[in-house]
Amino acid sequence: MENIKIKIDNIDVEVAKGTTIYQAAKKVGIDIPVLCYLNLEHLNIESRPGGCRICVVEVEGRRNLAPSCSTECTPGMVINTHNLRVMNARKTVLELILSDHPKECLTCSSSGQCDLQTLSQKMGIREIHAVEHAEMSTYRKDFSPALKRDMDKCIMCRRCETICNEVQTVGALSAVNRGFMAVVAPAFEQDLVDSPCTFCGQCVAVCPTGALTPYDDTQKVLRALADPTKTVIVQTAPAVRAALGEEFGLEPGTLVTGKMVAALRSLGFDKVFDTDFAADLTIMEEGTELLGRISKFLKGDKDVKLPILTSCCPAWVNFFEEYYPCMLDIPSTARSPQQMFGSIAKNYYTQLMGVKREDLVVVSVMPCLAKKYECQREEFITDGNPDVDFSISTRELASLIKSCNMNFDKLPDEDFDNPLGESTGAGVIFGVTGGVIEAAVRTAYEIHTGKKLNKVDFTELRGLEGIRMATIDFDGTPIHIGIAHQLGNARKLLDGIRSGMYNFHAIEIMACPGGCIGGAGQPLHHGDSSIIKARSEAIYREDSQKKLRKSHENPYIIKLYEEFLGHPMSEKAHHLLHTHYFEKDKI
Amino acid sequence: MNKIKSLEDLRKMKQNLEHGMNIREKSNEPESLVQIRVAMATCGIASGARTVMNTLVEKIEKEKIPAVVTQGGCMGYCYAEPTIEVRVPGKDPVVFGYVDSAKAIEIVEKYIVNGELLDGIIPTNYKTINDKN
Amino acid sequence: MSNLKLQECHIKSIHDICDSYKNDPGDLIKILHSAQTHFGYLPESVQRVIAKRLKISVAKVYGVVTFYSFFTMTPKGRHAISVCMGTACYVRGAEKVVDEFKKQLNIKVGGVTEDGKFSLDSLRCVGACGLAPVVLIGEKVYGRVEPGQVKEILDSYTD
Amino acid sequence: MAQYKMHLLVCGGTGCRASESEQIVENLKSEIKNLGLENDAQVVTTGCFGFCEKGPIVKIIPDNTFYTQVKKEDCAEIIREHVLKGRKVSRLLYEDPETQKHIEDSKHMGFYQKQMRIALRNCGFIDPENVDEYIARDGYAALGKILSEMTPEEAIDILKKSGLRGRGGGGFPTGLKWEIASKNKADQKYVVCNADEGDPGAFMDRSILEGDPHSIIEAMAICGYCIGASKGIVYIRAEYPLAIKRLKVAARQAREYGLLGEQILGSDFSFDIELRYGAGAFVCGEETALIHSMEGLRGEPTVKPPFPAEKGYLGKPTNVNNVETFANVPAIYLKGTEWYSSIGTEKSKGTKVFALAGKINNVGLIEVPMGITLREVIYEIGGGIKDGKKFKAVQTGGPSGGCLTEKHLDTPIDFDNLIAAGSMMGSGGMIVMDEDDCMVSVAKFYLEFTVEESCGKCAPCRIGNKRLHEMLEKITSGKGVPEDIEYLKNLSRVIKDTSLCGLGQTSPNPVLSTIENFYDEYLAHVTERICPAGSCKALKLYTIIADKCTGCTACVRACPVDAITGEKRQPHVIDPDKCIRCGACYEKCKFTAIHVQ
Repeated sequence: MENIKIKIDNIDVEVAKGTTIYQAAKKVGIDIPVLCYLNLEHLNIESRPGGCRICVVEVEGRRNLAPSCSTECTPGMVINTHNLRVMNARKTVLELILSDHPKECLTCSSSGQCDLQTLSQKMGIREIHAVEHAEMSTYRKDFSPALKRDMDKCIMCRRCETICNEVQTVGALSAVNRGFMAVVAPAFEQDLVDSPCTFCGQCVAVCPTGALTPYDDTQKVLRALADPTKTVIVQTAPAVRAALGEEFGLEPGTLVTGKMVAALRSLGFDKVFDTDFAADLTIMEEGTELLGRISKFLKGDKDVKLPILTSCCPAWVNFFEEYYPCMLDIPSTARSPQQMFGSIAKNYYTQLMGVKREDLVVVSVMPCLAKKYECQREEFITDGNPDVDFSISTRELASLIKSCNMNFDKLPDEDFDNPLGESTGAGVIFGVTGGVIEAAVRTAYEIHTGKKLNKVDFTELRGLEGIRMATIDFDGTPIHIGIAHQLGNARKLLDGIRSGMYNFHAIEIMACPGGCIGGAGQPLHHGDSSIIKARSEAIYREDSQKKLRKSHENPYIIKLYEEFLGHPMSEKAHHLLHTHYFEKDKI
Repeated sequence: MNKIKSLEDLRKMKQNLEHGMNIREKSNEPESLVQIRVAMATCGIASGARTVMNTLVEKIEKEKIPAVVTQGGCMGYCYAEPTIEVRVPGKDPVVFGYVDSAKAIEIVEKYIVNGELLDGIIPTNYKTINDKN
Repeated sequence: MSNLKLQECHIKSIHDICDSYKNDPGDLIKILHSAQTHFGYLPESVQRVIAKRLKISVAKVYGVVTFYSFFTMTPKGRHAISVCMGTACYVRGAEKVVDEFKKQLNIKVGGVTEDGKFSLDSLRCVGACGLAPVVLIGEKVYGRVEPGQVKEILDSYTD
Repeated sequence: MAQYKMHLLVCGGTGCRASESEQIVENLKSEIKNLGLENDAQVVTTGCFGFCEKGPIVKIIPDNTFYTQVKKEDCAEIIREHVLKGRKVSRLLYEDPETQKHIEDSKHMGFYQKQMRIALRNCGFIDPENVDEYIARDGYAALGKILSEMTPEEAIDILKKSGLRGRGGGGFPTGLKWEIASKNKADQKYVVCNADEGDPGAFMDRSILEGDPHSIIEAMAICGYCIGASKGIVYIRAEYPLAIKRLKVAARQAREYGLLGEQILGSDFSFDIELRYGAGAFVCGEETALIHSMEGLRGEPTVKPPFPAEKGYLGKPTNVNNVETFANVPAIYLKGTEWYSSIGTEKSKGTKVFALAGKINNVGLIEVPMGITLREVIYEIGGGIKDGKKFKAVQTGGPSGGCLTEKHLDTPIDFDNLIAAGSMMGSGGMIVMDEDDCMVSVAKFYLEFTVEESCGKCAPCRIGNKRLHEMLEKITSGKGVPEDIEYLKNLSRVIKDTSLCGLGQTSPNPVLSTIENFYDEYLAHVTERICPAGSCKALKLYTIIADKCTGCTACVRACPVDAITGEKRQPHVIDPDKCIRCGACYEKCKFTAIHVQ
């Protein structure tokens, strides 16, 4: 590769051809501010509309200022990133953006996490000129069960549009209108619930302002906790423990399982349980279903539906209900761990504890926004009482902990309660792409072959590539496995299957980049994808430290089947732990 | 329509077509051309000016003479109709009277092409034909 | 915005339009032109059918419709009035002409009278600058329009 | 072709058709038939003559008689008098505004004397729907010559030497553009003709397409040969139905003659064109936006590089030129680079078409050699300012340009001089303003346009232009303060410096150039709160001259807001705070006692 020599702020830099000014500057420690530019390099996601014009720099000999995010270096370039002309331009443009932005930072739900706010502080904006006659572009607010849209705060960075269309291929959002009223919105500026939105929430995860924020149920949780007639239990998803610490200034990838349990207990939850337990349960059901289908197939049954697709990810479920209505019988019928937990809690745990269903409140802490939508699906509500009452995100839990005056760092490490708090390493890795299928393989292998699996780490299933494929030897039977994360990759994989290009026995799909660890309820990554990588490593670390690493070895799972469910795929299990899918038509 | 198959075909086609357009081309540069005006008022038409005009148009087209034939109103020489005015670039305009087809051809061949003087010139003291309009 | 309940035959004609462009999303703008010619405007229902046929998101279709000023989601009046607001017309008083139309019809630019008879729009340069200010009603061009003539012009439309 | 002694050319451009020129053609034809003159006179519908102010135009060949504002009722007289008897219909002749004399033929009209027609060479001269007439004028000869005698490199070299620069606004050397596109290797390349003329008040591209569509097709084919493209696309405004029709007719004829299609003129070169319609977005004049629009997307520009010559339509190398640029191309190959580069100034060769409009006597479309002065254009071609008013400014370059004043009248017009004077060539709109035009309002008018046409992609253009417009609104409504002028200047410069595409990079020009040239006028608005041109309604101050007021109370009754008070038969007074400046009192007062400032 050819190298190019340039000069940035009087520093000589040598970069490869094709490097942008922004990247070159970063190489020598110059942080040019950006607002619309997004580059999640570990995930191959880039959004570079060149629209905010905050990253402009002066290039000697050029008539106007250059957007550093999208201007490639050319030999001999002399660049100035902070002279008066540049600073004045940058500040004026930022002022312009702020002149069309509500001044309600104190009460904004993104306050403290807002890139625009951070930039204003960095640039030392103290007043916005000529604002008294300035019209603001305003839009109707939109509340969905998972996320809120307040597009008055939109700065047209277009990240959400890129994510929704190019990364997720959902197509719920598009830039609409022109000029001053241009905004990103669903068709006809209708509500998201009426659009094909899957509530994956990745638009929220990349929004630099408070335009797209999660729907927040924490007040309802606080009220339930304060209600003496209610027994309130909580389940925490595997990905939460690998990210929650970031909200308290800990290094990305720090595992905070014990402190999280302590905090939840301190918040007043009667029992602190683990979704990982339900993940183990999912493996029992889904793995059995997988093996059932494979053995039928191997016996020559031509009607059996293969590949089996995982169904843990609620955004993915929404996606195939919307876009692949003809394939509704292919995914596993197993409910997601959140919903399995809710069902077991409301139907089994209530018996165990002798509380009435309506007096038990199940709260889930999830890295995910689609979970908020999932727990409200009709099929998971019995007599008006949902299996999972409220789902709050990792970020919401963090703000609860902060608001309850806890010093998170100083909390002791505590253990989950039993029986629904015990889990294996297989349950833990549900939080990362490839984890569900790896967990399923660990169990299915032993059940299918009747042999003990010595090497439980299937590294061939791990990694952050969007689409991965592997073949696992089930003692002579090759099992073909496909893995995709991000819905656009899922679409590619599915279209490949439909066209006969691929042939798989089982496929795992997660909607979010990196799996649940990259969920939209997690602490914001602000464009730094190395954070997601660190979380993934933390998850595998937790798995490797577990004594038990195969779901079917979880003693409480064994007990649950013995005492209550009978066996996997039993009628009771079918009733409580499985579901069915509906065609949606909102395209 | 037949397809044009080569540059040569195109050039031939152009040559065939340009006749019809010549009159417009010439009107673009009247100063550099011989201008022939035929008096075409009632008296002129009655005396056969239209035939004379047709003859002139055909003649200059045939001989490819850089000339343009226009029509004008009565020049006031009704006794001598049909009359034509000829302006050769660089020379004073000349008016011919009693012009018939044969005379017209003679005017073209002798006066315009060879610059010979002819009979039938009406001595005038007018400046141009237009002043009479 | 007004929607249109589509009949089978409507859907068929939209499909025919899309098919004539081989359902190529690259021809979306041409398809929208044809559909607008057919329906007079581009209601939500029409956009949905087009999106589905071309296998693109309806949000994208809507994004395109709202980008180009030629496309409209509201039906026009029986007589669509367009006042040229190109520079030549502006300098020669087009603004006063628009104001007079607004006053006479009691609608805003972009609006339709209640009886659906007239709609009023402004447009950019029809290229008849010699006749400035210019007003178009349907296909008919009115040149050198003065505010005083507006009532007379409107009265000449009796249906 | 038949031999007619007389050709009656009738303008069939949009402007003249708006005044029923089609009916004129019909009437002329039927009168010719009535008088049995079918073999003598031919009626031809042509493209625009440019003299739109006095349309519809009928021009009689060979004597170049130029009839203006012809009505359908005049046709019989023209045939009977002029065609039959050779007597010109003097009342229809053009009258010189200064001498009030009728001018008999177009050669002597001031409007045409300083013009030089290259791009418009066939407009108003041939029937645009008849390919034979185009061929008779050496049409497709340039293409033929290039295909049989030149390599693409040689052909590009000629264009480079000619000095032709893009006429769409930027002025980029056309030959160089073609060369870049030709050097990028790809399996497919595209030639695009930008006919999305969006500049309000400019209509040269439309006129060329309506008057001489074959020249565009020929030039696009030449470009295709030079850069190695077999496909051409004309991106044309949907609002131009006549141009679309004529282009379609022309393309069909060209295909029938084998001038488009496979193996053109017996060569190995194949080329064809198709049309794409714009849908009303000014920003689509910017080439990357145009390409996105052709792909069925929102017409938003993207950052350059990559330039379309590398990655354009469908990701393939694409050469985009505008209509007027293409219209020059065949002429250059026919007449040679020496001829072409002898016209114009050192760095701007050839001619430029302008749409002359506004407060000027001869509104119309003109083509002049580069280097002509504004004075010549306005006073000699344009016939001076309408109604004998005083010249104030001329706006060139449309919404991207600026206002030039008295002091620029003798500046030779070319790309570089206009930029140096704070304006630009743009696509060629030229709007003349007189003493009654308030320059703050003019800047506001252009900003209103930009605000409406901004695509909204980049922040400075989306929000900045809106803020500029609001500030100008504030000033014209009498609420401005002196600091506002500095604010306007700084904001304008930043918008220019930071906007993504050419639209935003030039949109503040009308503001900056009016501040530069009419600073005092701005100052008057924000300090004394008066509008020197008397155009800003909110800045008019109505007072009653006590000496003249008889106390008749007519004004009191006329005032819609009860702003006028006073005893009967005593002088009245107007409360300026209540007054809404409607002018009703002024109209009612019989004693000229109301004073307007």
